[in-house]
Amino acid sequence: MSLFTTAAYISIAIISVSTILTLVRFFKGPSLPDRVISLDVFSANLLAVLAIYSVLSEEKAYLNVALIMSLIAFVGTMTFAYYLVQKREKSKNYDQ
Amino acid sequence: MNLIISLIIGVLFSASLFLMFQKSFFKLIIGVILFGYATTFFLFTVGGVTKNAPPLLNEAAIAVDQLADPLPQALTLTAIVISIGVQLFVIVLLKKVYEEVGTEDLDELNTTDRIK
Amino acid sequence: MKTLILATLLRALTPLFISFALYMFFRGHDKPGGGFIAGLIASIPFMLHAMVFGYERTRQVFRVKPTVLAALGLLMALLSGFFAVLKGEPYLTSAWVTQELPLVGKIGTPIFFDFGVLLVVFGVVLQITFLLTEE
Amino acid sequence: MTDTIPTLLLFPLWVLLTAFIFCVLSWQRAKVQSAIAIVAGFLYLATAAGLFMEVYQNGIQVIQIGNWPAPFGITLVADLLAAGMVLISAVVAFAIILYSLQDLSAERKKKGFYPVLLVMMFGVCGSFLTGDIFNLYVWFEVMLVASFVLIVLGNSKKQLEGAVKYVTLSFISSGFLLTGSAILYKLTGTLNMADLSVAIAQHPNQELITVSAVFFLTGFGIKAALFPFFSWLPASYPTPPISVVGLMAGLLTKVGVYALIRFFTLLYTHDLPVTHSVLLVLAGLTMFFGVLGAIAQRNFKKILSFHIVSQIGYMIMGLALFTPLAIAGSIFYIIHHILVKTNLFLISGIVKITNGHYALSKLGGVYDRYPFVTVLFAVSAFSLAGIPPLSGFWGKFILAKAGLESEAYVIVAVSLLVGLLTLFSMSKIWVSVFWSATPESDSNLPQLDGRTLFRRYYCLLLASVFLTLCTLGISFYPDFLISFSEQAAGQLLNPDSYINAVLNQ
Amino acid sequence: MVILINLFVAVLMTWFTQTIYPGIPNSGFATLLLFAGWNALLWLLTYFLSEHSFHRSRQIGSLVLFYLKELLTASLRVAYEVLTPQDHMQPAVIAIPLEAKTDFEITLLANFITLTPGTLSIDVSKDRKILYVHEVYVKAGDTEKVKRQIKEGFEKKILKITRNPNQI
Amino acid sequence: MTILSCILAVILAGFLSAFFYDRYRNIVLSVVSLLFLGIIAYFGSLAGPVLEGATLVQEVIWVDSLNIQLTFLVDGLSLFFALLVTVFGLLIFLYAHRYMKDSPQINRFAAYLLLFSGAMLGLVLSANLIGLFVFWELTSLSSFLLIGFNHTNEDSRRSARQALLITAGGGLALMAGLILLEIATGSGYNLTEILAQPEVVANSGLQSAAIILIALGAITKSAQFPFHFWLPNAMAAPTPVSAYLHSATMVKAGVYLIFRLNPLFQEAMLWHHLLGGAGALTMTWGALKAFQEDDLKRILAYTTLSALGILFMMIGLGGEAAVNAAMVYVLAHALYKCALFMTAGNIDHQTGTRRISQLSDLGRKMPVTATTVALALASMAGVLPLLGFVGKELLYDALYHAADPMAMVYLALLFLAGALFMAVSVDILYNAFIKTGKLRDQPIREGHLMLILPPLLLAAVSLLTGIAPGWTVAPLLKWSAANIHDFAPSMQLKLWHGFNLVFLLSLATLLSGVGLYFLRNWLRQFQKPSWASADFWYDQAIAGSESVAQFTTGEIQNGYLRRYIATVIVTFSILLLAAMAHGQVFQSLSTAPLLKGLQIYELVILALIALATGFLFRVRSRLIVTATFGIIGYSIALAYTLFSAPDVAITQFLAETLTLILLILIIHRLPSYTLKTPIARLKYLPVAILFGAMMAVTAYVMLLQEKDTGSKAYFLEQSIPKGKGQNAVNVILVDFRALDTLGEITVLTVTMIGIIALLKFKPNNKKA
Amino acid sequence: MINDLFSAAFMLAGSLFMLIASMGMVKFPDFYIRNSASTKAVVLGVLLILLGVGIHYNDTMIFVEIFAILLFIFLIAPLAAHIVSRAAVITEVGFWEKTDLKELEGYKKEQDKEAKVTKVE
Ligand code: NA
Ligand code: NA
Repeated sequence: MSLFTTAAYISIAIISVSTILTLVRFFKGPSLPDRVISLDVFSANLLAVLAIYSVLSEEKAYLNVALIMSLIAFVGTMTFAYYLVQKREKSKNYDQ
Repeated sequence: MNLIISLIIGVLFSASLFLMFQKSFFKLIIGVILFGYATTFFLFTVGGVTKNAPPLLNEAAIAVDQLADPLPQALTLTAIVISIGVQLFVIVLLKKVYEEVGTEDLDELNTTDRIK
Repeated sequence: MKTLILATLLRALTPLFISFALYMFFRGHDKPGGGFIAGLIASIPFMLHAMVFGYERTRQVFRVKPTVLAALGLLMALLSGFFAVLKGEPYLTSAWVTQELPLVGKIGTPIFFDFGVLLVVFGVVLQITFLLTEE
Repeated sequence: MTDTIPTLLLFPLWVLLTAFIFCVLSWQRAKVQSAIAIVAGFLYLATAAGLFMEVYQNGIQVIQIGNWPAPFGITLVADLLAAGMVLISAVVAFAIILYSLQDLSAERKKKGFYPVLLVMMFGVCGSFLTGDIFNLYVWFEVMLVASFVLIVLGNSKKQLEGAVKYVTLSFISSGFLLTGSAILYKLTGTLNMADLSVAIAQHPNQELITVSAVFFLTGFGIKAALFPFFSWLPASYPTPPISVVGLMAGLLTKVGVYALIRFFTLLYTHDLPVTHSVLLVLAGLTMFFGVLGAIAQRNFKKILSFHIVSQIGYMIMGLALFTPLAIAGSIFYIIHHILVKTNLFLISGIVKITNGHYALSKLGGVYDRYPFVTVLFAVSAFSLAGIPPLSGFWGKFILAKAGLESEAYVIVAVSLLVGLLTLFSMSKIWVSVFWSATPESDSNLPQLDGRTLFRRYYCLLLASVFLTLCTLGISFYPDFLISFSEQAAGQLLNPDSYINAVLNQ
Repeated sequence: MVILINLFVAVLMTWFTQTIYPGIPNSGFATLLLFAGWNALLWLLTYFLSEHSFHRSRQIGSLVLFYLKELLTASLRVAYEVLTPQDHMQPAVIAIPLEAKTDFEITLLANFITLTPGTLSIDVSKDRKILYVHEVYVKAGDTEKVKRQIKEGFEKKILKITRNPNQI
Repeated sequence: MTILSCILAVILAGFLSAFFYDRYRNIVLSVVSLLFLGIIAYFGSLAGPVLEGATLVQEVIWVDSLNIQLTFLVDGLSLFFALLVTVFGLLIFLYAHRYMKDSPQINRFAAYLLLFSGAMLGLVLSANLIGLFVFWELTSLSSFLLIGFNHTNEDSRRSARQALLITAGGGLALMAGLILLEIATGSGYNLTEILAQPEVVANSGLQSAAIILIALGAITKSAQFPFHFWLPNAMAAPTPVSAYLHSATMVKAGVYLIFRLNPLFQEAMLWHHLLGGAGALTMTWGALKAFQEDDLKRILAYTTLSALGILFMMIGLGGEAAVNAAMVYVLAHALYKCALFMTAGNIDHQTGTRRISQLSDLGRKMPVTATTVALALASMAGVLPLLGFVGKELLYDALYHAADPMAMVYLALLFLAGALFMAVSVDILYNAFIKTGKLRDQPIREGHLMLILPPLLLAAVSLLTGIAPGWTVAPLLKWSAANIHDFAPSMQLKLWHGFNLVFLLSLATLLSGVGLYFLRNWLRQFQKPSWASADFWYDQAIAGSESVAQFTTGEIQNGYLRRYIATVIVTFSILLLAAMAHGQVFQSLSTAPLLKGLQIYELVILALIALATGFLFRVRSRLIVTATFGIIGYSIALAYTLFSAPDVAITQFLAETLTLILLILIIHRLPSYTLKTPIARLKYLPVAILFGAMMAVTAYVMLLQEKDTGSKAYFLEQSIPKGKGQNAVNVILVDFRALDTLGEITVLTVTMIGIIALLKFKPNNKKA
Repeated sequence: MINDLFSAAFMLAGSLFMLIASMGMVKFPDFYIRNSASTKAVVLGVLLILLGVGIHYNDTMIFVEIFAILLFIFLIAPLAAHIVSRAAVITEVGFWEKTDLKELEGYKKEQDKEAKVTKVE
């Protein structure tokens, strides 16, 4: 195993730990926005894993997957935010 | 690899069924969707899984047996898209059931097939 | 959901998403990508638009009925196979233009077929989102 | 490649999909869609008949889609069974389209009844014609998703409730089909049915083939409403309007049965004592518990729904017995049942118009007021119950003969007992809907006399008459259908012709 | 606009050069260098066509560099915060009065603020005069200092780009 | 062809009546009468050759593929029954024309009656077992329609359904029996051929089953014990129906069948015991019940039971003499019973009641009827010189001379039944006709000529044939009987055999009957308890099967989706386990290397999925469930990437996101969580785990298999040259398997329509 | 070789920033701090890793793609953070107790007014 590969493996290990930590925040919450941003960070972690994995396996195609990931995760986040605002507006209208 | 794949498949199927057995319609739907994921994953892996060799060819011909079998991938793709169709429908069905029946308690959705 | 920042950025993002979708579409035959993926990516900015501005505004911007797009896509996919039938070959036999076009690449009936897929996905996703963001 | 491409195979599919697309393009315009549907229904019938004649005269028709040679591309095959099923489905679809012209509200027509119906037929037709197991899954999904839409179209509380069960169990069944296909592909490296048939026979691990059979048995078993997988059917079929339920009741489960027949004659013949014994047991239980359900019910549509389950048992019985006569019996039974069951539902709809109900206790007086409707019902009902010489009798007779020849006395006894119980529950309908006096009617119910019924709902009656005439045809002149069934069964039991047609084209 | 044309022409020039001279490697850094070179050349040319565009491009470059510096230092501060046990944070929500007027200016400003670790723009007021920002390190409750830093830093640089230099 | 035409013509006449009878009554009547006369004439013309021992066969090709043809056979037996059906049919039609004239549904009545006539004609003439069966069931069906003719009456409906279920149930047994005969002989259901090979049947091993099944058919059809109860209930039918179907013809179908098949089975003890036992019991029981009844029609129904029992008993006894006697008795019974039913109908018609206790003085008020009744009753009781007497003499004679040890028992029972017949006759004649009572001052008179003439005619024939049996009926009956026992004709018919023991027995029967009549009050007090009636048990069986059905269905179809899912899953898992155990798949697992090729990313993905799944069980909020589900979906997408499927991974990412978006868009419309249940319900957890385990094991087993790579190589090699693409997956999607993709986008489009329909449908209350 | 060295360094640095961000996610006391601090460290992490990858491949198209990814990320990441934090403020997700909220009052008033207006409409 070359130095480079070792570094890549270490990076993956680091990101794996990071992913788990992100999930800890996700599970703990407490608020929904917390979970949303941890999901955001989670997808960034996935992106990183994909990018490094692409290097490790010498397969550029995986970078495309990462590219799409970056776009897609954002849409999810947006929708969650949309949910929060809508929910809020609805409940405000109910309150009064 | 085989062990892990089997375990993932097992966990996904168990989880999906477990969700379907809950009282909440919402969880049923998540269970249904997970069931779809589990089956497509099963299709993909059992159909023929290879690591580090996506079926992308270059002009510089690679030895064919080095690459993954493209067919299970194509089938999985088709299956995912079809499942998506069903999933979207089911999700909207959830909304409609809630509006019309006024509950998401599966235990209350038991009238149509009782003897009356 | 209307915020100044979001609205402004969305305007900038829309052409980016669409050109990216076309990029994914045309390279799909050689690299990961293709009709389904491209269709979904292309629909993202409009989905966001509907969420941000509400269905009414989006409908004003987006004149074509998504159902029509979907139906036309299906029709395109269906018809792409007929070229072969006219030539006396089995349905859906592919035919390619021998010359490659710049930027776009090879042109053949499978590309039209895939574009049908794109249109269907695009139309379907938009229609569903529009319905759900409609109050 | 051969000189002439049997493009005839694709005509029904093209007609249906094109009609679907144009219906979607004329969204919200009920009249235009109705017109498209009726034209498409007719063209479908015509092309299906053309295909049938072609297959009947010139043997198995095969087309390799995209000109890719057989085990690699997708192959469409029309053998006698497939062509027959396409034709009968076209007959039923045509009747249903006719019926729906007056049965359905404008709102339902506007919200996609016709396109969805057409696309469902597209799926049904494709399921019959495909020669590729994954492609079969795709066709099944087309059909199923369309049927989901048809089941909920109208959004009534009951429809939605029924749909929940229908959709969930159907989705699970599709899962089994997918996983089963994956296993078969893994074991044999092919998806083409003909190629699979060869590969399975030569496979070293026959026990794993049996394992894959369990997946398909369950998957198709759910779709065919076999015991104990049938619960979705009585839960959902009584809920949508008649135009929908008639079509589904007639056709959809039969597509599952068709697939079972295809798989368990072409592919899974490696371990008959095991696989087909399981089928036989399930067939008996299906018959029995289905008819018990029918006896328990007190609602017109629900009784009819449970009868479907029961009758599926007969079709599987023939398959399980696995003799030429038995399989011919199954095929005959399927075709008979499609006609009769659809018609019964159509008539229940007409009765609903006259009385406003489906509950037996609130129905009555049809015998006196609408003798013509009574005759229509009698033909189908007594046929279903197996009264000779109506078509149901021939089905039961052939199966009983086949069963006795194979010395499967228990299943024959069960089938005869179930026949009696079917008559029992059918006569319950007859007695309470037709013979008993007109109950105190709802004040808001239109008081129709027979003439007005005819004038106002002639399409409904025409559809029913059309199916009744078909039933009478195969009742009094069963020879054509039986000899067709025997030939089809012959093809199924000697798959060499099928395999050669697909692989050596 | 000019910048976009500039970029596009640079792409074409790069492609041309590589096709005409096969000796020039057409991958990776080589291409990038070639592209940068053509870009720089074209940029210098714009000086003669439009001085304004020339300066704007320069200002964009300086904004990017400034941002990257901010990104790095702020990230290091976050790292320090995470890795040390005691916390030095004194968060506050700050209402920054805006000089930026157009949608584009405001958005750009808000985004740059958000992209910098430790700060986060929450919303713009209805009358587009105030930008609400969440700032993690407000030393001794001195919100005015933070406001000044932002206005001096990002806002000024952005406005330089978007507006005619003689307006400022 | 001619015979088939006759049958079809009768049925066609039924259709004509259904449409035109009410408007053109006399025309239809004439047409039908002429038709019947023509048919009678045709059969009469066939009598010539038949009486010389010839048989006539006609065949029409029908279901060639099953080797079932419409074959018809005219020999003595079938000719006799065909004449019976047509002659009586004509008389009944004339009678009914008048009797039913005020019925609003006379069209249907006529149609059913003619349908029945046609079917019955077909039944007795069929020489193909399946043809016979088809007509057999048609008679059951038309009987059902006729019994339920007064369909608004609850009783009629019940009786009709009862008759249908019992006769059709027996019919199913009969069908199985007939198929067994075909399997044993392989003669294309051809009656003549089958009858010619009794030893083949006997040696086939199927004989006993065939006998039981066929006897079951005959017993139910002819209302023999223990299926006798439907016949008295069938009296709910209008009188012409009772006269025709339930005395003279349809109930004789069972008799005809056992007559027909007697040559085949006459060597089998089972055949004799079964029929003889059922017959003797029914005979005795019917006679006893008849004596206890008050309603004229029910009395006649019970005596019919009894008479049918006699016929069964005689076949049970077997032998030439018994068969001869039975054959004569068939005719005698048909004549007198039909006449009696018609007169009972007339009495009902004219007085409004059929109860003997309500009737009186009819002898003076309805003299013709009285004469008819007297003659017919005399025949029934076996009084000299009526045909009934001749028949009874022959019965006694056959029993007395029989070698069968059971014969003496039969004889004793027959004596009892005969005495009871006499008692009943005396009862009717005295109480309704001679005695003076309530009806004395009522203005009662004879009915229309068309009502009184047919029964009178039949009674007269009873007398005529009684006086001169040898000239009138013997020539035909002897051939009929010969066909039954397959011997040369041997019947010798005389009115008077001299003063022998049999005549004394006859005489004693009559005297005992008179004696019994005087004991009637005492005898009638013995009413059987309700549980002893078969009718009671029929009701119990119906109610029982309904409640069993409801219980079972309630359990199976209990409305809970999870139960359905669990059923499917458990069944599947059991089948899979069985398949694996059967194929010894588990053994091969023990040697497989478990951890080969394990990599860290795979573990990470497994951990992610497992963690998220575990968390899924612990949350209630929909939104958190959704987000967690998102994590699972993205992890799976990651897995696809790691396993070399970038296209699939991208699609999975997109699909997951789309699902998330939709879920969120939906959730925010729903009110906040409403269920107040424990977060997770664990009841079905074992099922979930079982299923997961089964799928995991399956996957593991399959992953160990080596794959045939034929198609893989093809796709990869052809992708660039023929598919013009480097991405083999995409080439498969848009070219190799484009049809799949076409289906896939169709599914998407339909989904779209479905969602529009779900969200946009505005239900219209009027036409929901 | 020198490429690999740079590439490895970039990737390692990027992963470390991502790890730090995740640790921050766990450690920081309230949503707003987590959002303003961690998500941005993630951006830096991704930037570094992608650069590392780009250097490794040394391919023009890959650089272009990476440039596209970064462009998207730089456009999208702040947007997402902004949207979510705005939603958090609106739904009244709590601030850390040490946060100075004086200047937020104006915003809250504005929001309440808007809700009322919506209702009247
Ligand atoms: Na693709
Ligand atoms: Na092709």
